[in-house]
Formats: sequence, C-alpha cells, structure tokens
Amino acid sequence: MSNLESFRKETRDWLEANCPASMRQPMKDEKDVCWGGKKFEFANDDQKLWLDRMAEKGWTAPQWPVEYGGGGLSSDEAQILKEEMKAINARDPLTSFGIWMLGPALLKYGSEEQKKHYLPQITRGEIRWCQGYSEPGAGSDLASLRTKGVDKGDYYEVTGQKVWTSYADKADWIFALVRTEPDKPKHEGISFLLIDMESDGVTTKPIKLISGKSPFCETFFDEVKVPKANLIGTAGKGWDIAKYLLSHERTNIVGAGGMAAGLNPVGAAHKSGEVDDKGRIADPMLRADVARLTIDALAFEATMRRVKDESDAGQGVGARASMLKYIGTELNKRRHELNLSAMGADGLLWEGPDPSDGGPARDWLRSRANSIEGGTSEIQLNILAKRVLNLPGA
Amino acid sequence: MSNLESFRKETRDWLEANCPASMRQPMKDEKDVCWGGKKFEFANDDQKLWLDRMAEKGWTAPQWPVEYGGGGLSSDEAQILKEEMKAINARDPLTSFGIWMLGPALLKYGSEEQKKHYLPQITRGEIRWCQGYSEPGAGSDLASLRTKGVDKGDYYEVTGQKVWTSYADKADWIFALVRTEPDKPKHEGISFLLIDMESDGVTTKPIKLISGKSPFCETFFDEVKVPKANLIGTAGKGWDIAKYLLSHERTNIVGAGGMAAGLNPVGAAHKSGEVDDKGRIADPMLRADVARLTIDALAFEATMRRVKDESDAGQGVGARASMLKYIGTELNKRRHELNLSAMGADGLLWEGPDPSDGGPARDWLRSRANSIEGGTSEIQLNILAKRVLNLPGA
Amino acid sequence: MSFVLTEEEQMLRDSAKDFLAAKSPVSELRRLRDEGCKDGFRHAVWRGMAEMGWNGIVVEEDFGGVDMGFTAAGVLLREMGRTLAATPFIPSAILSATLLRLAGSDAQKGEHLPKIAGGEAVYAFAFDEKARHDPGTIDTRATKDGNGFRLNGSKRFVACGNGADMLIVAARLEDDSLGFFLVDPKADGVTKTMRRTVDSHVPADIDFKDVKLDGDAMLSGGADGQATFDHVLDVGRACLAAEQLGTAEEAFDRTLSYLKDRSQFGQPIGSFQSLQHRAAHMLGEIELAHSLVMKALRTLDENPSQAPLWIAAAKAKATEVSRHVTGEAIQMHGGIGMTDEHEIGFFFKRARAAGEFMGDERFNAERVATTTGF
Amino acid sequence: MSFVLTEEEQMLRDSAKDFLAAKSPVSELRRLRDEGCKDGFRHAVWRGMAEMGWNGIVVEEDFGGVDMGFTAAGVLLREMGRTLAATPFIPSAILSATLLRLAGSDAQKGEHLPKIAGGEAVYAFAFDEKARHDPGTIDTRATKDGNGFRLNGSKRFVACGNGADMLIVAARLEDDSLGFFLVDPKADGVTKTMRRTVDSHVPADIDFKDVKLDGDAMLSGGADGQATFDHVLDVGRACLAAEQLGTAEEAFDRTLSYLKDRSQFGQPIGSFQSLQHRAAHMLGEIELAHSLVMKALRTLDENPSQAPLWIAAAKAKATEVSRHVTGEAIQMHGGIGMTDEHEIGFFFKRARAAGEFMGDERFNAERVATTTGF
Repeated sequence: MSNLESFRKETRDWLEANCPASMRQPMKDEKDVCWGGKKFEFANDDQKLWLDRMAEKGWTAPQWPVEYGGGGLSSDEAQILKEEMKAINARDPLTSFGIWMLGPALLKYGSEEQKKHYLPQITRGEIRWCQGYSEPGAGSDLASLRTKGVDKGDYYEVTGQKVWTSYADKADWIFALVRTEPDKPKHEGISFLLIDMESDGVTTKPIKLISGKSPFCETFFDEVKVPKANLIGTAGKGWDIAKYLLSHERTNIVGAGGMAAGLNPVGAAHKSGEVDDKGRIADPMLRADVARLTIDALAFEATMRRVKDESDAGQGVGARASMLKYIGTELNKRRHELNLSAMGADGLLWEGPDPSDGGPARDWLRSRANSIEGGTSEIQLNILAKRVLNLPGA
Repeated sequence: MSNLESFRKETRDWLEANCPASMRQPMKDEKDVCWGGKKFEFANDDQKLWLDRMAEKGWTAPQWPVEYGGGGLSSDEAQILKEEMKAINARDPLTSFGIWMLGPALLKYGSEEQKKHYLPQITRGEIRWCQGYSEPGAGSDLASLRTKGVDKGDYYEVTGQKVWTSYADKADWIFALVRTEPDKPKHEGISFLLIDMESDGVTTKPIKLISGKSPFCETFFDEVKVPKANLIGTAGKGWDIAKYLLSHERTNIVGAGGMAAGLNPVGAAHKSGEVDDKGRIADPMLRADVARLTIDALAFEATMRRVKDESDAGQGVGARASMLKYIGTELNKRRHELNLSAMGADGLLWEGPDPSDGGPARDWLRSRANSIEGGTSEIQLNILAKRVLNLPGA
Repeated sequence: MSFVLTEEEQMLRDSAKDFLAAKSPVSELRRLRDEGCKDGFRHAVWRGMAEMGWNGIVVEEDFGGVDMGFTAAGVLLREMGRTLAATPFIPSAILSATLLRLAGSDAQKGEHLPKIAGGEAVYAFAFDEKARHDPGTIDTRATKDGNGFRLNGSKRFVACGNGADMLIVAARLEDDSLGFFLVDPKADGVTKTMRRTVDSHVPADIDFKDVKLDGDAMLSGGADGQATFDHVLDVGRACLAAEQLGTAEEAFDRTLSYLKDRSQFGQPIGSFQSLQHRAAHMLGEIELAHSLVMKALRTLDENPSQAPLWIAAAKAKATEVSRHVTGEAIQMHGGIGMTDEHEIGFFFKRARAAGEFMGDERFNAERVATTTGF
Repeated sequence: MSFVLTEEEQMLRDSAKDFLAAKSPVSELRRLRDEGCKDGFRHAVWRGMAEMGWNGIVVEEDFGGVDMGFTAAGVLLREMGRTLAATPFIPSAILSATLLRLAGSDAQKGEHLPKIAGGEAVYAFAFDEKARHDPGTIDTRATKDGNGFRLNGSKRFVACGNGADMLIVAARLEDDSLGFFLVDPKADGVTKTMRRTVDSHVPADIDFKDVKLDGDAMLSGGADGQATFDHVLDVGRACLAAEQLGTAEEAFDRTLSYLKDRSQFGQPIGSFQSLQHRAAHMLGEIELAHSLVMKALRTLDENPSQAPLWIAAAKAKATEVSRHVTGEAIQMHGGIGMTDEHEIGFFFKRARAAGEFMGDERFNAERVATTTGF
C-alpha cells in the first residue's frame, strides 16, 4: 500500500470514528455554519465537538504547518481528506476568514512570534477575524484609503472608517490597512495592522443592501490604540500584503459565482408552468436566451477545469483570477436575470406567506454586487488589458 | 391662391413640359447616374437635356443664390420642387460632390470672385469635384495630415498622398486639406486648396475593398503647383472649413444607412424557403433576432423623424448627427448580418451565374465601412460623451 | 403627426415635475415601504393628483375629465417614472377609465368615471391569471344566475389590487366571449392576498368563489370584448412604456452626475473612456426608446388602428432600455449603489417590475414579429 | 480527461505551425483566389500534408493512417484556421474518412482510406440540400436498379465539391433510411456547378440525374445510417469549431499588434480604454470558446456518447466568437482593414462562411436546448 493509500485508509477510519452523525447532515440554516470566535454560540454540542476534534488534528487548516496548529498535509493528502469528508457528507468544521484570508498573509509576512500567537487561535476557532480594507470613497481605488494611524511611540493611534467589513459586528479582531505615513506616495505609507475589536473607540454599524439584510458593516475607529506588536511585516509596506490577499478574495468570489450554477432558469420556467407539451420553454425568445446562457455556462465550467489543468501543468495565461472573476460574475448576473424572467411576476415577490418568497428577487439583487466586490469588472478588464494583453498605458 | 400654391402649380407645369419621359423611369444601372464633369459620357441625349434644362432654372442647386447658378428658392419652395419631382419619378439631374460638399463651404468661406467662378460650373455640371482629406496613417486623427504645401510666392508646391478620394480618377478638380505652415500646432497651419486634377504631378490609383471594386482612390501629389488664388478662406484656417464639411458628410452617411432599410431579412428568409406554414421565419432564434432588429429599425425610423421635428422646433439634443450616425451604421451592420444568416450559404456567394449573386455578401462587407468612414463609431461616442453628456476629459 | 410636445403638453409636463418633486419624490416610495403601507400608495397624493386634473386625463369632460389624450397621459407618466411615484394611475386612471369609456353603458360611465376622475375611488383592472402576462389565458368564468351572474376564478398580481375600492374583472361568458365585471372587493366570495413586490408596490392575488353579481355589474356599452381587451391592454402598455422611459432617463441623469462627481485614481470616473462610451451608448438607446414611446402615444391618439405595432415596439424597447440603463447605473455607482441607503437601487427594482407588467421585452418582440407578419 | 495537450499533440502543433507558415500562409489563399483556382486548394500543399501524415490523422494504421484521434485533428485545424489554409482537410480527411471508417465494409475501407490518408485522391461528402444547414432534409433518393442503384437528387454547397475526385453522397433508400454512396463526379448524370464563396472557397452544387451506381457503391459496413450521419456531422462540427477558434485567435493577435503599433492623437490606439476593455472582453470570449473546443474534441475521443452537447456548444460558441472577433478586428483596423490589400478582411470573410457550414450559432444553440432537455 502506498503512503497515500494508507493515508486515505487512516483518514477514513478516523473520520468514521470522530465525525458525529449530526455533522454528516446537510446544513439546514445559517446557524449550522460554524464560525467560531468568542461570541459564537454553538448550535449544539456536536458542532463544538466536531470543531475541537478536527482542530486537534490540525485539519481545520490541513496544509498549514503543524507548529502553527495546522495539519501539515501535502496537497495530495489534503485532497484525500477533502474527498473522504465529502464521501460521508461531513460538514466543514470551521468557516473562517482567519483561515482563508489572514492566515496566508501571516504565514508569508508575519514574524515567528506572530505566527505562533495568532495562527493556532485561528485553527482552533477561538478568534474570529474580519477584514478592514475598503473605505467610503475609496472603492476601486483602494490605495487611496484615509484611515490614519498616528505613530505614538509604542502604539499607533488609529482614526477613520472602514466599509464592507463582513461580520465586523461578530468578529473579535480585524486585520486592517491603515495609513501610517501620510507624506509618502499613496501606495506607500500603508501598514497592515491587527486590531482587537474590543479596543476602546471601535464601533460597528450594519449595512443594509438593496437585497435586504447583509453581513456587511461599517466599522469606525476613534483614536484606537494599536500596539506596534500588532504590525504585520514592515511599516509602510502593507500594500504588498493587501495585494497578496486580494488575489485570494477574487478567487473566492469566482467560487461564489460558480455556486449559482445550480440556479436554473429552465427549472423556473417549468415551475411557473411556462413549458410546452414537449417540456420545452414555451416562450421561444426566452428559450433562445436560456440556450445561449447554457452555452456560456458550459464554457465557463470547462474553462474552470482547463485553467486548473493548465495551472497544474505550469501553462496558461496570466491573471487567470481576473478573467474568471469577470466572466463568472457577468454570467451569474445574466443567469439571475433569466431566472426572474422565467418566473414572471412570481420572481418579483419581495416577501410573502411562503418562506421562499422573495428569495429569487433578493438573490438577483445580490448578484449585482458580484461584479463590484473584490474588484469591479472594469478593474478586471483593466488588469487583463495591461497584464495579459500588454496593451500600453493611456 | 397663395404664393406657395402658385409656385407648386408652375413647378408642376414646368416639370411636365421639360422632364423627358425617359428621365421619369427608375435608374437601371450606374450609368444612369449623372455626375457631370469634363470626362463624363452621357448615357443618352435625354440625360444631358434634363441636366441642361434644370441647370438653366438653377434647380440643380435649388437653394443656392441665383447669381451663383442656383435656384434662389426658399426652403418651402425647395420642398415643393422635391415633392413634385418625386410625384413624376423625375431622376436627379445631377449627382455632385460639388453641390453637397464643396458648394456649402464655398458659400460660407469663399471670396466673391471664387463663388462667381466655381459655383456656376458646379450647378451646370461642368466640373466634377472630389474630396481630398484623409491620408494613410491619419485615419480618425484627421488633423495629423502630412501632405505639405510649400509657399513659393504666388503658388503652393503640394507634395503628399491622399486616400479615400472617391472617384478621384473621374474628377476634374479636388478640394484638399494641405499643411502649409508646418511649424504651427497640428490643427493650425492647414489650408483648404482647390487643385486641378490635370496639373502636372497628380496621379490616382483605385482602391479595392474587401467588398470588391470601389469608387475610392489613392491620390498622389508630386510637387504640384497650386496658385494661391485657389486658397479658400484664410491660409492656415482650413481646419474650420474641414469641420464644417465633415458634418455634411456625416449626415449623408446616415442617409446611406437609412437606405438599407429596404433590406429585409424576413424577405431573405422567405426567399430561402426558411419559413413555416404560417409564413413565420422557421428558425425561432433567427426570428427572435430579426424581431429585435425590427424594433430597433422602427425606433431609428421614428428617431430620424423626431430629430427633424425637434430641430424644426429648435429643440432636441446636440450632436444629433453623431448620434444618428452611430446608431444608424451599427444598426445597418446588424441588418446585413441577419440578412446573410437568413440566406444561409446563398448569402456567401461571391459571384455566380445569376448577376445578383454576390450582391448580398458584398453589401454586407461594404456595410462594415459605415462605422469607420465619416468618423468611426468610437469617434462619435467620444463626441457624444464630451459634447452632449459633458463628461470630463481624461 | 408631430414628435414635439404641444404647448399645452409642455405646461402639463412642467406642472407634473413641480407636483411630483414636492409630493412624491423617491423618498416618498421609501417611506411607503418602510411604513409597510398596505395600499401601496398615499391617499393624499392621489387626491392631489385628482385636483390637478390628472386622474381624468383620458376621461371625457362630460364625466369630469379633461380628455387630453394618451400623449398627455404619457407626459405625466414619464415624470412619474422619474420619481418612481407609486400611485394607482395606470390601474385606475388609464386601464379602468379606458375600459369604462369603451365598454361601459352611459349609466355605468356616469356612475364610475367621475369617481375615477375625481379621485374619490381607486379602481383596479384584474386580468392576468398566471405569473407571466398571457392575455390569451382567461379562465375566470361568469355564469348566468337569475338576472345576474356568478363569478369564479383567480387573478394574479392585480396592480393596486390590495388598495383598490373597486375591481373590474375580465371573465369569460358562457359563449367564451370576454366580459368585464364591476366587483366590490368586499363582496362575499372575494379573497384578496396582498403581495409585496421588489419595487415596493402592493398588488394582490384575488380569488373569486361563487361571487354573486347583479345584472348591471357587467359593462354593457361596448362591442367585441376581445377587441376591447386588446385595446385596453395596448393603452396600458403605451402608458407604462412612458413611465419606464422616465425611469431610465432619471437613472441615467443621476448616473451622469455621479460620473462627474465621483473621483477614483485622482480623476472623475466619468473621464474613463470605457465608461464614457457606455454612457454615450445608453444615451442613444434612451433616444430610441423615447422616439418609440412618442410614436406609440401619438399614434394611439391620432390613428389608433396603426398603434399596435408601435406600442409593442415601444414596450419592448422601454423594457430593455430601462433594465439595461438601471443595471449600468448600479454598476457605475459601485458599492454605494448596492446599499439600500442610496436611491439608485429603487430604479433598478422598478425597472424590473415595470418590465414584467403587461408583457416583457420578449412578449412584445413576439408581437412585433406577428404584427409585422413574420 | 485533461485539457492540456499531450507532448505528442504539442509536437504536432509545432510542426503544423512550421509547415503552414511555409506552405500555406494567408497570402497563399489570396493567390488561389486571384488565380481563379477552380479546385479551391493547392495540390502541392495537399500532398505535403499527406507526407506529414495529417491526412490520415483519424484513419487506422492498417489503412495507412496515424490514428491520433480528434483532439489531434483539432490541433491541426486550429493552426489551419490561423493561416486560413484552404484545403480539403475537413471534407476529405475528416468527414469522408470518418464516414468510411464507420460505415465502410472492409473492402471499401481497404480501397478508399489509404487514398485519403496518402493524399492520392480528394473525397467530398455531399449532404446539404438547402442553403441553410438542415440535416433532417435529405430528399436525394437511391432506388434499387438490378444489382445496383439509381441516384436522383440535388446537393448544395458541397465543400470542396468542385475539386473532389470522389463524392460520398447521403441519400434515402426505399425504406426512407439513410445510405451513403460513392459516386464518381465524372459519371453520367452528375452535373457540377462551381460556386465561389466569399471566403474564396470553391464548393459546388451537384445534381444527380438517374446516375447509375454499382451495388458496391453503397457503404455497407456500418449500422444505422441516421446515427452514423449524426455522428459524422458532429465530428465535422467539432473539427470545424477548432478551425474557427484558430481563425479568431489569429485575428485577435493581429488586432492586438495593430493596437500597439498604430498611433492616433499622439498615442497608440491600444492605450484607449474603451478599446482595451473590448479587447479584454474578446480575450475572455476566446478563452471560453477554447475550453469548449477542447472539451468537445477530448470527449469525442474518450467518451463519445457524451460528446453531442459539448460539440453543439463548441460550434455555437466558436461561430459567435469568431464572427465577433473578426468583426471587431475590422473595426479596430479602421479604413486599412476595409482594403483588399490588407489580410485582416480574409479572416472576417472566413469566419462568416465557416460559421454557416454544418450549422450556425442558432442551429447549434437549438441543439444545446434540445440535448439539455428544454
């Protein structure tokens, strides 16, 4: 038996023995997602047990080094773990911005001491993180941020406002970009700081979207004291870390776009009874538009696969994340438009007796943000024009 | 009887008495178009007779002043003349770049002597003119032209190359933009010169397009002597005249786009037998595309009418010519695409036993130039963004 | 036929602008929504519109109207589209009034039209029975019962159906022809289910179970029911297209302002050429929709037999353009446009909903094809 | 299934690039056109391709082929699409070879496949009978006549039909099933009408009037004629989509170069953001088409029963994208792109014609809908 085969067997046995039965059921609602953190209320004991057991193995962050609370797995082993978890429908033990956003930055830019301190808290789900990049007025021009951190010797005094800080009201700490050297050019002079949300002077306010309630908040800093020990990397070099993290975020939004592939205007047409006796969408023009959408959806699916294959083989175009983000989010918007068209007025419902009423319209509205968040479509096109096509600057 | 009513009656009587019967037939081919000029061979005596009689009345340029060979008609009278000619299917007695391009520029910018000299030659169809603006490499950036006219005292010595000079091989004279003051900024230092095509050093070469033969030529000037008397307006101020004339050209291309409204993909589908038993286009997706084209064609037709009504009432948006040019030419390209699709492989024929073989494909190819000539679609969008929407410069 | 507004129509437009800015700006729609208003409109605004004479814009003077025609109605709706005024104007003052005018007996007109024109009562026209507009499907039945009728069937998404004082219901008679019945929404057997839609409007699904109607409940002054129905819907589509045009225009104007005001990378975002070209393209699309809307309304006034083609084209184009422009508006506003706090999202929502009502772009493009003969 | 080319396929691509650059650049198509070539291809180039082993790319080794599969064929076609190589490759080496392979008896394979693979003879497959591709309409009839057949009917726009040495004709038998017949174009009763199309290809309309055929003219080794026909067309579509992809890619590359080289208003036109965004959008569209083409070809090689959906999607998308990109290429080249002297117009023309052959974007989108079940 090869090493990988024996790893698969051991993993399977361990999961079988340790994953509680209730954690092998599909999630029913938002509460079933385990975010961890100090304020988190576990939905039940199994949810906590499952987190603790997985964290113990380091498998909440399977590929992170063991010394920082990770599993130390190779990429092949991590893939096997994923497959075996999927085979028994095991839930993710922990959903965490700490793992998929802050962690990679800490691993790359953090000091040994910082890694030792923060990473295990993340893998054990003890500290919940949120992200503080964007500011009102900054938008796509992220580097124009104005939240300032005044050097006060052993700490920075941080004052300003962040926006689009997801779950800031539920997070324990925030990783934030702060302008610490105001006289430098705009991409310099920015530092990457870790800030305790319980510090004096931090407040949050939820943001309501056109689609309704959202996890987004505004976060305000009023003369917040941040110890210099909480600076990651070099002072004034936070922009490099931000760029590194943004590529992670972009990839994630592409994934979100892909998820909506389950959304099917054909199904909507069937549900609204708008099909002919052969099961075809009765409106020939809607059918044509859905056919064209289907072709692009198939093409996108194939492109995701191809990009992966090429990437594994060290081939392919650059700035793939920008390309996939642009195509995937624009496709997703079209999909939602057609879904509503297939539903007719039923798709316009905002709320109603049926709990699912309003869902399609709110999802449609939410989809519009896909081509804005994580870098607008326009920014992605700029990136492709410059980095892939090498077109000259204006 | 009002003045206009009596004018209508007189006009009707005169046309009845003077328009030869053969000039009331639809034109059969290119030869039936009367261009005039020294090299022109009249298709028959009636063509010449009709030109001479109309020129005698000044009705080849009905609204020009009588002293320059025009008809001196008011705009209402000119409209009546047009209607009465249409009522008996009278052919245009003269098709002339002199009338619809050079004439307006001469009337506005020419000296009294120049008007007296050139305009009557134009209205009588004695001199055929062509236009010399564009140069290889200049393109949309027309003012970057390099044909130079060196000041030699009482004449300019002109050397350079013009492109897209329609019918230059058949014209007697050319009106051309020439850089006479090379040290001035690019929009200054350009002069508007009239040049005899029989001058030493002028040669032409026809341009073949992707659609086949074309009226366009390249025109070369090699140390051509152009008397200063042939300068229109002020030396170095030719760009103003050019801008004035370009708006005329733009309007004309819109008209050309409108002409293709006769082109009907529905008819093509019927001809190729691709209709169902109810006479509907059988391919539902093609039918959908044609329906959407039809809506935009109706909208364009209504917009042409609305712009005219608003213009008469002194209302409406500015830069109308740019808007209509952009919309009309892009619509025309779509129309030709759908026409070919409705024809299937028949639409691909380049030549064949039937004289009409190749027509649809060549027209389709020719339509692609509509959104390039007379200012590209991109230039029109720039103009709209700046002049109508008042968006700021980059 | 002139594409230019008459002096009278221009005055009407100017007074509409003033009234709506004062009484029914976009913030008013937000208030209606946040208050959970069940009627979907503000009665005070509706009465104010009646005082301006708007509610009788297509009602004869004999019945209390000003009878200015559909182009004038479109002038009002274009301004209402700009402020997203949620009112019973189309259901009551356009659809119900036109239906009564065409199909009502003198007595019925005398009773009901002055109420509509005077804003005393709100009328709603109940016709759709499916989630997608399909005027060919009317299965609601009115069967003879003594001197009167029994009404059975279900209507869906009746515009202003929750707040209406009186319903006019399209139903099939025993010979399968179409009839129109005045029904009190409080009558026995009428069940309303309030629906809140994405645009903060409040239509209703309405069931009719053995509803007993008097003999004079049926509109009895008109000719062919189907022809009347087709025409009334077309009138509604032309007017709604005018409202959609106004919505597109206002969203576009607001976006243009934003493009000029908002800076990124040290310059106004309106200086970026790709946004400039998209804005210029939108200008052209709005101009096309504008022309079709004007043509449809004028033709309805001056040469109604030629109107169906132009109305179908206008509703299709206004739907497409208003959805496109409001979608671009959201995108160009960026993150701020996604927040409920900003008003631009209301335009995007309304464009979607108005596009669906009485047939979307595809439904009307299909009619263009059929009417043109292919 | 891997989206990455094997080492063997990469080598094939590299040698194809070299060969085509030397022997069949775009200027060669211009020469063929200007010479008025009646075959529509250069025999020397065709023989060269045979020597490279290309003509037997999907022919078994027993019959003189190299049998590398459809993905490999697609690799060649993508490069041919880049240089607009006008050859009988699809008609002869793909359609006819696949048809013989599937439906030919051992004797027929032994006789004909080596000729195809060796480039000794050019075969054409005659199937369409209307100007628009419609594989459901085959009215050409083969009726029994003694031990042989009589063939009657008309085929339209047979690719390479004018230059072919041998035809394979799809015809209905007396029981309405489909059969395939080897027909010598010089036989009595066969009338060819040469057609020149906009892309400088030379198909032919071919009439068959009481053409007498031997009994062994019918391909007799295969199973169901309809299934064979459907599959052969799908093979052709997948391969043609690869060619269309290459055409789009090359037109795009040339346009990018032009955007970098050409200056207007004192700067390269590629620095204008609206052109940059349109170019970046095209990049994405080409990548999408690329993925579908690879997926269709690999699926054809590895899991053919799943291929029809992917092939329909690939042909639809490659048609749409190649037409869009070559149209943008003309526009971005401006006036120079409209001249016959410049090569970019050849790409625009070929994209149009290739898009039509074996079903355009709409035909294949319809098949995607049907195959997907809506």
